[in-house]
Amino acid sequence: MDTQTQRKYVYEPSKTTEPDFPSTSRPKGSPFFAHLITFLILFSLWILLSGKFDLFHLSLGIISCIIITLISGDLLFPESKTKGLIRSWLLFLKYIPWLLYQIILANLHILYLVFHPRMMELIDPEIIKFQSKLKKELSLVTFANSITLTPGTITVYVSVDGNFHVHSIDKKSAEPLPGEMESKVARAFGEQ
Amino acid sequence: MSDLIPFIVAKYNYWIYITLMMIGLYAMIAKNNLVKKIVGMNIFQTAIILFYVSIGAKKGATIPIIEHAHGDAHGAVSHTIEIAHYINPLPHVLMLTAIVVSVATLGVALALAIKVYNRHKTLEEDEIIDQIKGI
Amino acid sequence: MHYIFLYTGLFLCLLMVLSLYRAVFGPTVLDRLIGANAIGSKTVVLLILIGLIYKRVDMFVDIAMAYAMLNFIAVLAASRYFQKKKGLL
Amino acid sequence: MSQHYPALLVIVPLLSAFLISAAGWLNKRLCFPIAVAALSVACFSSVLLLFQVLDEKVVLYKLGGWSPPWGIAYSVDYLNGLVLVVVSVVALLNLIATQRNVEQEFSEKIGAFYTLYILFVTGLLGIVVTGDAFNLYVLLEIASLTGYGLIAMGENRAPLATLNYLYMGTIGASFYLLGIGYLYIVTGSLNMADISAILPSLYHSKTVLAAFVICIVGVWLKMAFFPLHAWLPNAYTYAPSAVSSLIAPLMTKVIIYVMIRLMLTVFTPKYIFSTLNVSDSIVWIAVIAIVMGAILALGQRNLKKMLAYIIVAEVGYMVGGAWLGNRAGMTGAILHIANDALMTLCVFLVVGNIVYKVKGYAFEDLKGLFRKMPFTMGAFVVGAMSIIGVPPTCGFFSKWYLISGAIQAGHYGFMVALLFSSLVNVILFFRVIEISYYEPFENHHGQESHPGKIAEAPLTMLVPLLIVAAGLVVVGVYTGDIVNHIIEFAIPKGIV
Amino acid sequence: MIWQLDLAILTLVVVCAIAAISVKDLLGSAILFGAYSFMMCLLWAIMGAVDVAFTEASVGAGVSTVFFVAAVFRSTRRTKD
Amino acid sequence: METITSIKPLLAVLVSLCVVPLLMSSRSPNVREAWTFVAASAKFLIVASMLPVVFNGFEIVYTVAEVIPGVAIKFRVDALGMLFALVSSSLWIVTSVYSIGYMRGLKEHSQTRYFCFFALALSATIGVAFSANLLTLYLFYEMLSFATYPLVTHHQDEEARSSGRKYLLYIVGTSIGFVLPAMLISYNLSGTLEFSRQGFLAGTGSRGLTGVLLVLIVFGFAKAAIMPFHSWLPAAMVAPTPVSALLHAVAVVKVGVFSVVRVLTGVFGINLLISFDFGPFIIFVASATILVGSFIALSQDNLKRLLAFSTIAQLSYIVLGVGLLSPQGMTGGMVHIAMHAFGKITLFFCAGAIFVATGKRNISEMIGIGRRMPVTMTAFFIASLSITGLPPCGGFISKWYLVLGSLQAHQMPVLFVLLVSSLLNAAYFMPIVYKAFFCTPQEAMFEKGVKEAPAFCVVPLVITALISMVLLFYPQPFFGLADMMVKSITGG
Amino acid sequence: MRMIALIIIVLSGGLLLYATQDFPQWADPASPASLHLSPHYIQKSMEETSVPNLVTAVLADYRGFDTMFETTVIFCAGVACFMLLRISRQTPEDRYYRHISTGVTIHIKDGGKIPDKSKEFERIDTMWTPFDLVIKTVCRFLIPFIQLFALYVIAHGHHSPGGGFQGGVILGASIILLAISHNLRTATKRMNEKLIGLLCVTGVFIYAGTGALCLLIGLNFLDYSALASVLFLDPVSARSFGILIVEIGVGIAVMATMIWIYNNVSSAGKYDEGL
Amino acid sequence: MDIVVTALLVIGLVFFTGGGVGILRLPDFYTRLHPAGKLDTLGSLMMMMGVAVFNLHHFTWGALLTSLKIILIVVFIFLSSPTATHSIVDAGVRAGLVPWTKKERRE
Repeated sequence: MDTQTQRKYVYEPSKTTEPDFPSTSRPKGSPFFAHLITFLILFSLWILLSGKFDLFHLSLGIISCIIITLISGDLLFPESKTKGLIRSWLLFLKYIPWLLYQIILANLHILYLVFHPRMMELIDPEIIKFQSKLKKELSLVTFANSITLTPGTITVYVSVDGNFHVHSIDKKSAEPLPGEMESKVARAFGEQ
Repeated sequence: MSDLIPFIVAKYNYWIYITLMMIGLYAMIAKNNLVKKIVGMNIFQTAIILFYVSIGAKKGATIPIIEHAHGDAHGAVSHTIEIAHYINPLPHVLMLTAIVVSVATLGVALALAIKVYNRHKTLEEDEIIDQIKGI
Repeated sequence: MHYIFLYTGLFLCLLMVLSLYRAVFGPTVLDRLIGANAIGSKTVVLLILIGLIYKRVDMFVDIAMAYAMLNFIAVLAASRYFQKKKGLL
Repeated sequence: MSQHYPALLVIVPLLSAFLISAAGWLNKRLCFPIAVAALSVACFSSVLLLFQVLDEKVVLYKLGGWSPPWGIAYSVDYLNGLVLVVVSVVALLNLIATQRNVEQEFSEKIGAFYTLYILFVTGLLGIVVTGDAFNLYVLLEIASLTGYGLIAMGENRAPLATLNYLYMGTIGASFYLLGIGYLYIVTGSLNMADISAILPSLYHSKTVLAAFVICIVGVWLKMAFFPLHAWLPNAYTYAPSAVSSLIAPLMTKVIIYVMIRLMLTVFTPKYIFSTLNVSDSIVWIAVIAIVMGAILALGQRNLKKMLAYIIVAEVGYMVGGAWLGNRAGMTGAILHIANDALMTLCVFLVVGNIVYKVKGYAFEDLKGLFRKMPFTMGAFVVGAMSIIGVPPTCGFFSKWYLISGAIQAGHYGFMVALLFSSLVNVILFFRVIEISYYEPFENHHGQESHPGKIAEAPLTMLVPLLIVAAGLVVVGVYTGDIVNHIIEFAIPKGIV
Repeated sequence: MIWQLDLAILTLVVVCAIAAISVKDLLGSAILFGAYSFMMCLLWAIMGAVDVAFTEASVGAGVSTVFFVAAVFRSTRRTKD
Repeated sequence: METITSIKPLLAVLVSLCVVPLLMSSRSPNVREAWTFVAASAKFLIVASMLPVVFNGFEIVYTVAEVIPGVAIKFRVDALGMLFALVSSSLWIVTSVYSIGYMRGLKEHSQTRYFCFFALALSATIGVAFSANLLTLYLFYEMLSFATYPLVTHHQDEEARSSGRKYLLYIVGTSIGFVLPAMLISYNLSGTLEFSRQGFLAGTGSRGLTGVLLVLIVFGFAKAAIMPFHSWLPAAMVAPTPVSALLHAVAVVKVGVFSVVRVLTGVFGINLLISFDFGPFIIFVASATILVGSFIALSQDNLKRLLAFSTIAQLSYIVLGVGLLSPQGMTGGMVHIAMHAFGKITLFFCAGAIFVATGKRNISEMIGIGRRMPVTMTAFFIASLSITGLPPCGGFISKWYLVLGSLQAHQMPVLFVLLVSSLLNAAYFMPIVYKAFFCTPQEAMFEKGVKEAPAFCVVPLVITALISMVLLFYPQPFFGLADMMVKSITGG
Repeated sequence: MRMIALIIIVLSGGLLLYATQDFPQWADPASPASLHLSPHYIQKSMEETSVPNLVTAVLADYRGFDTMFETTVIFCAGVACFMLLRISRQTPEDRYYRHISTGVTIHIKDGGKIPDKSKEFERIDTMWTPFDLVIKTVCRFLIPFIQLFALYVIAHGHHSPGGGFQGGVILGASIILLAISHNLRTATKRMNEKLIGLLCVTGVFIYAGTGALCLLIGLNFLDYSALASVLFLDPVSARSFGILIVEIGVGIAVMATMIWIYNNVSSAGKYDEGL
Repeated sequence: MDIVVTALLVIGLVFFTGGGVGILRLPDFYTRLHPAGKLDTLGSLMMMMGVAVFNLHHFTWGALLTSLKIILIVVFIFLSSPTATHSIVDAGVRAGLVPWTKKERRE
């Protein structure tokens, strides 16, 4: 890289509000139901991991799950909102196959790029910025990770209010953003 | 050629462990940076662990966890256990301990390095010695 | 089948060399980090393959899982460095 | 309960270290009493254990109920019975004597300090008592890690010195581990007695030779034997006084015990002295160690550093004595472990008292101390006498055996080196004594000074010091009993 | 034991070790050390030492690299050699 | 010879050791001095109570602890030890009294320390006297070296520092460098260190090795001030005079000589020395020291230094006596321990008394002092006669026996040496006495105000002067003890 | 220095290479190491301890004493790091606070203080950076699962690789992950220093205490079969159970120590804001 | 069955190869992250799937659980890999690495 033409990419984290996790994570409403769900999720995971169904190991599992629920249950469901949880999950599951498909496409694209003899001419990296309509933290994160997984794009920066910076490897990858994916994510998290 | 491979295989682990160990030792003696020395120290220790684990390896044996252990409460195993079927567990046990020791040493060494840095604002040994002599 | 796994593993080792090249000669630290991360992801697969070769996959899955988790932590820690300390050097 | 002494010796301090650590978070005042109680129990059981050994020759304790080659066993014979008593007594005395220093220097982290202290002692006791080669490594690491933590709390250059110590110590311990691995690869065993039983058929194996060399070099690194001593002086000098008076007497001595244990029990004396033909050259290295230690000590202008170099020389004494290959030399080496522990404790406790009162230990800080702290300096003189080797202090007798061994082995170089080092010690110590005797007291560190007044250290520091000083003479007078009833049996019959 | 893999990984390990001590940047050294311990973990898995491999995986990847980075974070990355 | 086990020797050693804590704790000088006096008397009484036993031909033995197989810390009271112990313990009483006067008269500092170490030094001296083997002897020898260091350097000034350094270097250096290896080698040769009548080295080593050991031992006990290891002695004269008196005329130097004698007789044995023909060597060394020491003494102006060189010369008489290897020579040498002690201590006392009274140290400043301090100078005169070896003083006896011994041994050069040295003695003592008494009033350097030193100073020196006169007529018990000893070692 | 190092490594490497000549072949089933002690372990441990994982059986039972000290080593390291780095006395220094809803940073000099538990203000330091949304959220989800996995590893040490140490490290790593993805204060609020210290002790104490309990019951130290009389089990199961208890102790101790070391190292003892 | 497994493995290997080559060939840090982040993830997915399928060869409940565990690992990788990629790229931006672009090169 030529030092004379080197220009620093200036990065300015926005000064706007970012709800901080520990101070906002105080549970509102009854935490019991949230804890129960946490416990059930964890316990199912335990069974999956353990593969032993005798009383001893199950009781160990119950104890472990209770411990985890107590010490870090609030990490899983900071808002203690449990309404509509199952529905949103189902929606999310619907989103996954599409995502996988996109991922495979993306990978084939990258694979093509990588093995192309004149790769340097094909690629044209740039950083694009756009504003997302998504509001929820979770959907933003899902969107960001989806972007990272799919065609030639990596989320560089995402702020709470949906300000995205995305690095794309070529023009073709950058075009569809935010596009279809955003709406799919929004649908999965019930924002539309 | 057909003789060479068994010959190499028979001792390759030991040669490599010596190489690694010497790399670590060289770093510990010759490197000037304190954290580099700590890296060297860890390489040195892993080399020894490699040596021990190589001792334990056994041709045609599987990992030292009893298969199909249908032992009842009294621990009586329903079928006899072939010695040749399981890898020698003892070196593994020893090396678990050694790994733990190396982590503990690493923690203390890094704490010390930070302490040195806080005092001298550098991690280069010669610069620190110059500072000490200068005062 | 045994040999397929073995040669797959060997091929993965070969691929590791590529990542290792980046990790060793990467011009910046972050390139090294990419290399290390890539080695890590190959390692997870290799562990499972070794399990298959030993015919004891159930024992190796745990290791692979722990590996996946902790590799993630290490990468996060290394990149977190740059969030707090500005500048590449 | 009597069959559990070997375990209690280690377990009681270990458990109490945890209690102290908890007390450090809950109620700091409990730390010291628990520590004293724990070490008293350890002391008590070590003495009882020694008596048990005198009756039964070897006390074997199977940990976990597994018999030796498979499980870990503690085996206490005459050799470690003696060293155990020394370690626990020295640790206890130092604990009491340095209480004030610790309060002065570590008021914030007293819990952590005593935890590390007791764990250090636990590690040493464990090293001495264990009969398993790998267990020894783990305990060695405990002693080393706690040692690093303790030493690094000293002033200015301590962290750097400790870091160097850590590098060297780790190399040493790893070498030891590697040597044990080499033994394991040819014998398949980790129990010391078991290894030595298997070894005779392997005397000419290259692996055993390498194992021996690696083990010994590792142990030498840890004990700061001459060419490998570079870490020791700084580490001991910059350590806090309460720590240097613990580590200086015990660490190197226990490692020398390990060396002797390796020589006598693991690699049998026959292998060491007959099959290998290296004892002569090692004694020559010891000669160089002694001479260099003495000469380097001459160049120091700082009491602690001078003492540290003297320790380097003393290590040469013991290694040389052990490698002379005859009974007298070995007796001298073993006896010197006990004696050197006591006399080093004595002089380092004096340094502790001086630091407590004067806040310094450079030669300039010592001016006029005879007038200011007559009892402390009196004890210093006794310690100095012992290090010089003046009868009836114990240092003389171990030197006697060492020189006697040198003469019997026809190794006059070693004899000359010992005498030379004695003479240099005279110069070293009398230089210190002159400074503190002739020069008027000067106020260096901004304290109230009353030049004429006696300002002794508090009684809790003084009494243990005087006990140690008296102990030097008492042990000296009873050397004959120690040798006849303990050390005589500690050395295998094979060594003539 | 799987000697083919063993040979391959052993060779890589040496490269990694040499790189880790010769990189002129402590953070890079820490990262390479992490990679080194990945390979060590593999090596032990290859030799059938599952528990050791597990320990190395958890320690090498999760803890010691993090410690290294933390220490470098609290001191400096600069190194002359 | 029969032996009796008794704790008395140990008591004799310990009595002054026990008094040290008492001394340290007592604040008032009176109490302190009283304790010193009590201890001194007790010690003398204990020693004296053993005298009849020894005269009856018994040996008193007491073993404290066996420190090394075959070697114990052990006391044995035989004739030679008794002789030496008697001299030193009796002189401690006198010196204590004198110290009181001297120290108080000069208002010295740190008197507590002074008396403590004095007591320690005496313990060590008695210990040397009663030691039954070389190890015990060495132990107390070293103890004495270190106990006297604070006494030598009592003034804590630059001069004291340098001479203290010299003192230690010579004494400790030789004992560690020479005696210790010699002791170890002989232990390894013979397996024992016990003094025996024939010498335990007899028949164990070659002539060369024995010769090396002999050299190591003769020069190793540097307290005996045999040249060339003598120069600590003049340097040590910076000490307060009672110290010089007791320690450098009696305890320290005599311990050195005593050790040499003890080793020559008890370790090597007379027969061995004769058969290997080592006598001439000892005689040569001793004679050289005598002559050179006397010549140097001639040129001294400082009185104490003069006395120091005189001591160097006189000590070698004792070695010479033993080196003659003839019974009468040996008797003479041993008796000389006592005779010289009484004479020399008087001289030192006198020098101290002069210093207390006038503050003068140099001979050239003492002209006419006899007029002002007649008692002191009379005593000085008597003592100098004794040292020169003239009647009516005790010194005559020892010198007479030396002459007889040299005749017996057919060593004519020794006669010559003795003659010359006597002349020299007279040459350096007599002018002092002459100038002190016989000078014109114009030459006299003292005002009327100068008088005798305090009674605490004068009485002891009078006593010792009288004793040294009495010894000519009643040389018992010293002569008897020496005789017994010689008979026992020569098997006569 | 470089020359010396080269000489040393050539010498020692030469020695080691020389010694390899006499080594048994790699992975030789007939090597002494595989024939002397290990057959007993392989054949007997299942019936003596009823633990299929031989490594766990040997680690926690046959050589349980080693493992106890191994845990102690970790504990030592924790205490040593604490001792070395912790700066306990907080001098009144500049403090930075951040108003959470507006993001305004307040700098307070000379010891002025806003309570740490304020709802509106949050204490930060000069190195503060805003949380990365993606990392934060993903880690929040992952941590409970990592912890569960860790506990699974501890609990299943008998049957599959793993055990107290590995589980403890992973458990510790999960808290470290929390500290990395959020900040150190978040982690220390969840698990404060005193709790860590006490957990550390508790873990080791469980181990050594189990051993001591065996001794008090009347058998040798760490002889878990003594627990049979307390737990109403047969000796073999008691051994298995004892191993589990011990593993839990190891897990707790290792977890706490790892967090402790990380906290101290990453904040250089100030406990303000870590990596 | 074996064919499916082999195919999955080979496809995974192809992706991995792409990742490796991409890491080597691409010009700068940001672009290298694309293959590293994506191809490796998909490669592991494929290979893990292959292994999971192979594991069900001899169907037992235990084998099923193992396969599920393998899939759990895949899920985990899918969660963590983009996050790791994101954090690395974020680090690169904060460290001030200039992204390589074609325009700059032409100028």
